[in-house]
Amino acid sequence: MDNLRQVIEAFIFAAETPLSLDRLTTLTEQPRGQVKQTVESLLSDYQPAGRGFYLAEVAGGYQFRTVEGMGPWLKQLAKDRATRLSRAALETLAIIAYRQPATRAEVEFLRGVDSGGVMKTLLDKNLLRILGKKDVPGRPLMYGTSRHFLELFGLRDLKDLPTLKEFTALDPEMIEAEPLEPAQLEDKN
Amino acid sequence: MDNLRQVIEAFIFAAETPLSLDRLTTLTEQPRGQVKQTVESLLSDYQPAGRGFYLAEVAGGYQFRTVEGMGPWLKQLAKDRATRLSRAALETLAIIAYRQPATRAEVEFLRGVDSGGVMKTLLDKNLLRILGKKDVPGRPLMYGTSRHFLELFGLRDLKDLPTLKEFTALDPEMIEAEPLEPAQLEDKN
Amino acid sequence: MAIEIHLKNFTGPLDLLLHLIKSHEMDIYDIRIVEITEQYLNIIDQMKQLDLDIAGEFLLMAATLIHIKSRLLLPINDELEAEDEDPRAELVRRLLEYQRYKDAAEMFQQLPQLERDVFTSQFQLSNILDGDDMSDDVAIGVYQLADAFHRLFKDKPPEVFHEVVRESLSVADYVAQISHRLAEKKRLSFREIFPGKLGRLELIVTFLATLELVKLRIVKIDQVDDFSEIWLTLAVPADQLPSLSPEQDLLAYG
Repeated sequence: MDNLRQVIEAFIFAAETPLSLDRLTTLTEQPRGQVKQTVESLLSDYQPAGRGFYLAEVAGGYQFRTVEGMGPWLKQLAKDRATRLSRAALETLAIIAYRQPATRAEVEFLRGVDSGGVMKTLLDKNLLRILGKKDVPGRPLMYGTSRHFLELFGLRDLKDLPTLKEFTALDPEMIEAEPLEPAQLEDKN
Repeated sequence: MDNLRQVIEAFIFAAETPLSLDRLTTLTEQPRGQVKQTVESLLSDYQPAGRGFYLAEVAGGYQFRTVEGMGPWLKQLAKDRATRLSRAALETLAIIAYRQPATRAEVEFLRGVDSGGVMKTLLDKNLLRILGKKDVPGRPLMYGTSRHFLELFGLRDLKDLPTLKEFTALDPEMIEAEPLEPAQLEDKN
Repeated sequence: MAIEIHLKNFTGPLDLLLHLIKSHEMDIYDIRIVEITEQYLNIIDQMKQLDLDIAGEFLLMAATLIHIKSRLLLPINDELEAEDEDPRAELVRRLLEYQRYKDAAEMFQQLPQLERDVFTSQFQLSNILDGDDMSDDVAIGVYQLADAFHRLFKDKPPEVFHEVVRESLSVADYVAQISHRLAEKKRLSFREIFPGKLGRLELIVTFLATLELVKLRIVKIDQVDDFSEIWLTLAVPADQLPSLSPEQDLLAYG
């Protein structure tokens, strides 16, 4: 295809969500290698430095996004668009992001409070998804984070999550204190 | 402002509607002349030739748009949205998933609207399948979900669907709505 | 020392405890349990005096603290001591684990967030494509599916549903159903009265119900030309429907 670059640029620009290499390969009906090469050339052309927007790798795909630091300016445009998350919601999201698949009981044990309402809100905002049912008595639902979660925080994939800080105020004697395992948690409930 | 160009680029890119020179002047709080000059330089940088999108002058303002001739390609983006369904389709799918085998009349009664078209679409997408005819006057067709449905929603089997009880347990306020369990529903038919 | 504390500022009892430990400059690995329990109970008491609802979780933690305190105060039994771990250990583990996720939440808060710190193009594909309005499309997942089903029942009380299905051929039910649909849609064509593939009996009962509605002057029938569409409209205000609808036993057909 003569204008592969043009078509890929248009696809990424016009899509609502990040487009993966696979998706772009299907859409353009071109060899994957060629698509990859073109995307890479676009990536280097749309570097963030000095620009208002750039080509970002996010949620397993590619998407044009404004560069960081524009927030304070662009705030004027985005009145109600922002997803405001409460501290309780962020805490719940953090637990599920790092421990997925996680059950509601697990979240509640770790937070020490009923978390049903918060989880419902996160599900409504499409930040969580149901992963199925756990193979233990009672078959509780298992939750994980959604692709939209990655988009919201600009993460390429779950491996992109910053590692959890080891215990703050680290005490050499306490290093043996392992984080609680889901198996242990199950017993508590 | 050092990065006026960057800010204007970001504004035009992120705005929902075309931004006029006046609007940009207000937003950036910079002299109109300077804003104009910057926009013109952007216009010449984002010419349509060879690109997937360009900076267009529309409706008295500026907006990034895909170049002409991309329509046929972009149409695929609209069609092949594997992970999205219309609200009507999702509703219909939900009724059939939870109540299968379900007849068209049953779906229509619950939704309160004609659902023939939506059901046809779902059959075309291979999300529904016909289970046979119901042993009642008129022998209406009975519908159920397909194997592809399980794949799309990442379910091992139908038992993996959250029961409505689990679902409402998330949010105590929802309990009043008194949902029916699939098993209960079965008895009524 | 008077501390201005409102429970609502804390996401839960662990959050409150961490705050107390920090503000009293305690070592999390060596919590002064007597002091912290006292502080914690004071706060709960203050809230009670203000007649505020205190979530059960906060009370549960109070009980846990008292329990730990009592165990620490018990005379040490040498034989048991060897096996028993520090009564505070479990609480410390929970606090440490909770602290990690609290930190992670804080970190999330600082990540550049879409629509808050970074933005994507708002270009609308439907602007350049004819008749392809996709604004109605929703992301799908098991949750969305369950939610869609649940919403249907929230809008429509299940009782209505039972009655109609169990006695699927009662004229009274069809009368109610048709007038309900008319109240919603203002106007229905004669064909729309018969949705989908109805069985013969259902067709008959639906037709009888329609006649009944006309006889009761609840529904008006219009036709512009011979053989053109027949239109049904409600002849009474929708809010009067419940009082007008015939009782089951008033209808001879049953």
